[in-house]
Amino acid sequence: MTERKLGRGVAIVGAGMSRFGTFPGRASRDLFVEAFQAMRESVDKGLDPRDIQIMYLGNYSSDLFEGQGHTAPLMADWVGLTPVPALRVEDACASGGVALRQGILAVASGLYDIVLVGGVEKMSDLPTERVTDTLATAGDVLYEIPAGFTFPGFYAAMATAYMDRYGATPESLMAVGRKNHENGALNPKAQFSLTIADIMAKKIAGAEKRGRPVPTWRDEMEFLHDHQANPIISWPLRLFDCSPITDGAAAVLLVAADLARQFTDAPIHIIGSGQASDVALHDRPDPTVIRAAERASHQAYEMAGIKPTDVKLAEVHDCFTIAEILASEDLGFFERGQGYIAAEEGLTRRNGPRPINTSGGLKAKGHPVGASGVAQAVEIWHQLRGEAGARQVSGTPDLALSHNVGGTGQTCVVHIYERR
Amino acid sequence: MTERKLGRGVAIVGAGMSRFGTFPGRASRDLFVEAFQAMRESVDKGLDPRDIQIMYLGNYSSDLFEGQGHTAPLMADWVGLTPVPALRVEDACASGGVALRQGILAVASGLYDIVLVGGVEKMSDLPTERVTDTLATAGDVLYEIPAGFTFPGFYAAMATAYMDRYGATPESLMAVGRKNHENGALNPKAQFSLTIADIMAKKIAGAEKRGRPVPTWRDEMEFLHDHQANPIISWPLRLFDCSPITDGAAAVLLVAADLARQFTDAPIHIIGSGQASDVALHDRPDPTVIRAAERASHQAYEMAGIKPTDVKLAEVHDCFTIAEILASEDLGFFERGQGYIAAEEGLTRRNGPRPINTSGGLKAKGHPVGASGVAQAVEIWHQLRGEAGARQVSGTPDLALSHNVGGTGQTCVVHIYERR
Amino acid sequence: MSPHSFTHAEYLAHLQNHVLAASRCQNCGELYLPPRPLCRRCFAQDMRWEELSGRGELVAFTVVHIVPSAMLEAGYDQDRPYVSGLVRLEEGPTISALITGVDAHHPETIRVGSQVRVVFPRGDQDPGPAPLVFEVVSES
Amino acid sequence: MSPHSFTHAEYLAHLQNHVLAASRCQNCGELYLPPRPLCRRCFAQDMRWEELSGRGELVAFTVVHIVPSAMLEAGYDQDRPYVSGLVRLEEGPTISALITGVDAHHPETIRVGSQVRVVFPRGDQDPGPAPLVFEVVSES
Ligand SMILES: [Zn+2]
Ligand SMILES: [Zn+2]
Repeated sequence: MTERKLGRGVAIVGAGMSRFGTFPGRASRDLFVEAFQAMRESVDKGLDPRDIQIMYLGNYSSDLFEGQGHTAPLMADWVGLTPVPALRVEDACASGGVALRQGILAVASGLYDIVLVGGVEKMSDLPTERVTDTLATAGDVLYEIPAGFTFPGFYAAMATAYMDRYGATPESLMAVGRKNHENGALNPKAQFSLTIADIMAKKIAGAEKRGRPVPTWRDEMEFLHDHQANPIISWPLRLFDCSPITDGAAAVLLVAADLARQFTDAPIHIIGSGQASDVALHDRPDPTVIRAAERASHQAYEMAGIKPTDVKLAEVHDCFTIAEILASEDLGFFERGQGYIAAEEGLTRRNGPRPINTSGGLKAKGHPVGASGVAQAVEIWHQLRGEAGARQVSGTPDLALSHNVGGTGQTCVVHIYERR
Repeated sequence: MTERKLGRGVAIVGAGMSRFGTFPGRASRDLFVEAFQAMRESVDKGLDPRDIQIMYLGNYSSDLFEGQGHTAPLMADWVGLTPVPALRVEDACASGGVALRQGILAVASGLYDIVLVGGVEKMSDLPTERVTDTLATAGDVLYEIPAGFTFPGFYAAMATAYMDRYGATPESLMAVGRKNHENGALNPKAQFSLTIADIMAKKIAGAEKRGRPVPTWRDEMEFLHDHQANPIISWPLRLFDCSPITDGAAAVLLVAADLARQFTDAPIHIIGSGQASDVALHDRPDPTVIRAAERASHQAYEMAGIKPTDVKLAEVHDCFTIAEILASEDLGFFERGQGYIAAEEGLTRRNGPRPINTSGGLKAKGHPVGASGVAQAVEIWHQLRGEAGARQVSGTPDLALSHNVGGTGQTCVVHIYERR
Repeated sequence: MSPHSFTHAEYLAHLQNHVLAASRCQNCGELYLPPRPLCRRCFAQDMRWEELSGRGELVAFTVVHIVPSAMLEAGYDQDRPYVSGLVRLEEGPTISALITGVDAHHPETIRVGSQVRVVFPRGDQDPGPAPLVFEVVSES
Repeated sequence: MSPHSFTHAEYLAHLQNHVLAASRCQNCGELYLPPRPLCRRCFAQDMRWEELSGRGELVAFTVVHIVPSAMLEAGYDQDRPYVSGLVRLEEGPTISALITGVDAHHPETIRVGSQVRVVFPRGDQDPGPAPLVFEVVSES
């Protein structure tokens, strides 16, 4: 079927995020206030929050992470939006992107003109094994989890199948992590505003200070091969192949396109949107393809009337390094089996021909699950407006894409953004 | 502001629910399949499930009840809808009604014509105290729950304030429970297809069979005053003032109004929809008013162009008996302080002037949290089409309302339905 | 003043020091209990902590017999119920709290409108699962 | 046949009897593992249980070092990792399972494409947290 156009155009006129990291003593509501304020400050001509008419909240599992359900009206209250409708949207790690898509539909429905889309997750209060348990609930807890699969485990299995099929190696994956840390080092809100080399230097300085044996890594690759410094999480994925446990929030303000100039002279239009679902990982014919991403991006490209080659900049869902490689193929940026070669060759670096994850991605920026999809839109807002600071892609790109995956790919949502 | 109309008309052309009850060994997916099949069988001219374009799922906390997140694509797969977009909507006990509202917006947006709205909750796997804990997460877990409040506790506090203000008594509340069991007794899918008198007879028969002392209640009121038979949960609420722990699912099929006749000659049009949020209970000026319900119903009435007196039949959120009394005032059916008198006088009985909860309500039909809002629409579908069997309201009403509350009223969503 | 304060953690730290603290907006004067960092009336983010008198009035209450896990662990159950309530402080805000000084076994003797005052655990008494407790000091 | 069967509980009961069972649609012939009550191909609800051979091929795998709570309790940890994998049965469907008969400490020796067969706990051996286990019987 031919993808339809939205009933009404939709634009982003404000976007902001909290710092990402681990923040003991700060609850979801505190993170959300910080993101909301950052969003508000980004609205060039100012925003009276009383003009917001509805709020969508992407959140994966405040239930398990904080023991808090019914999070949406609570967040709405904490930023002063009561009594507008407030609802939570959940599709695991794609919750933020799916909330954004619902915000777009709300404007297109004609019922709302000014919509807040937020995302939040407070993950660091739980011990690591319970974070592992909680993330695993995005798989099928009856048929997948009792097999011993964890969330890294699912993607690690995709990686072994991909490596077997195409000849990629653990080193191919490391190229993705190195690149995303290079970008994250230029993002002051990232959880790791550090390159791998910066992290090595910090560890050496720490060992010297404490009088411990000082590591003698020759280069980043030697560091990444050190079992102590970069332990295996789920083979072939090591620590630096995995996005961290993160607390954070993000928020974007959507308005009907015809109202956008009331808020800014540089709105970012959302011209394509797609979403699809899929079965459990074991049930798919090929574990090296995220079919929901293929399908969602196809929908978004068709709605926007563009081809993959038109995309100047993409924020993709690198929950694990292998995920970024698969995404770069699912989105049509590279042929099947070529994504890892592109990563190794540096084609996806910030100044390469196909920049991916200039924000640092989930790997370096951090991955507060329900906020990540919204934070992708925040990065694109900055880049398309030429306001990304030290990590600004040269030439100020005019067309960008975000790709947000839930679970192992049971959900994918893709958006396409344009500066006009 | 004047409430707007939807960009496109929306109609229900199919609706069904699973049996409600406690079903050991049956997971959410099994309940959802049953509801889906009931919905499918209700479509007069047949439904090819492949024509469904998106699925919304109301679910409160599969996370805590079943340890399962990312429930929407899983349910979509289990009924064969993959790869359509599938997302979960959460607003505590209002999750189902809010999912319905999002389904309506999806049609109104012009992007979708045929939308499945489901709701599901599997609650009975947990021990009672953990169900109590889980339901309490709908309150503010930082500021309300450490005060010892449970979910019945919140509504019990509203009841003490209401009783103090207006002179209502525990017996006023009992009138609501008796009425809803009378209705539930006529609903074969209800968890309690039994009047209070039926329950008394069953207990007497059971005692006789086991050779235990046989209770000698004179009437229903004596039974309801018996501390053994009807223990206090949270004073003044007793067991028969509280909705039970329930497993169940429900599903409705929404289509653009101009397509409705392809599916049935008797579609039910959704002519009004409203939603609002509120702060925590302690933060409201008056604990005897659910302001979100007042506001959501005002929106819905205005969109539908009707007055409260036009409503022939209502399914309201009687998670507790006091909640039904407050709802009957919040919705404008009765003046403030008159709701309990109306209940005592039987005005809300099935054959009274203002029938409320002909399905048996959450009390007797059961309250699988995320399914309840959708199941309300299922009852209205049956009643407005004159297909409610033994509990059919006479004269086949043409205008009905559903009222679904999340938490203590931090969310309320109201819909108005019309047979044309 | 860090814009990142007025968290629940800071509120609890005040309580542990026997201070019931609210946040007051320095822009419009609104007082918040629970404390919050952002004013929902004027949207300023300029709060200060302010100690409350701890005196107030019982607005609503319940006697909880079917208790949550935390209270079960603290020794409450169906036969040993406790009272939770909403307390309107004399400074204005209303808060949820555990209520003592009443007879949980005779709920009909508990009165909406009763005067209450905050009580803190004495010495190194365990504060238990409920960090905020008010005691009924006189009937209305 | 009750339309309410083909649940996970019934599947587990079969496994406890050392039967790996799938559901087959009697209308279109599609075979489902995990079993399911409703056919997603033809939408019929007319399934029958069918025992599988338990022979298959390893499609993908991983060696899990950071383990979930259930596996931690079963004695696995960072230094005692286990292998999870996707197994394509010879009858067609693919399922998630614990994989034995491989050296978890030398993942580079584990081969995608290896032949596997289902193994059940012997006698009254504890089945552990993973109810479905396949053993590698030969390399591809
Ligand atoms: Zn203020
Ligand atoms: Zn079939």
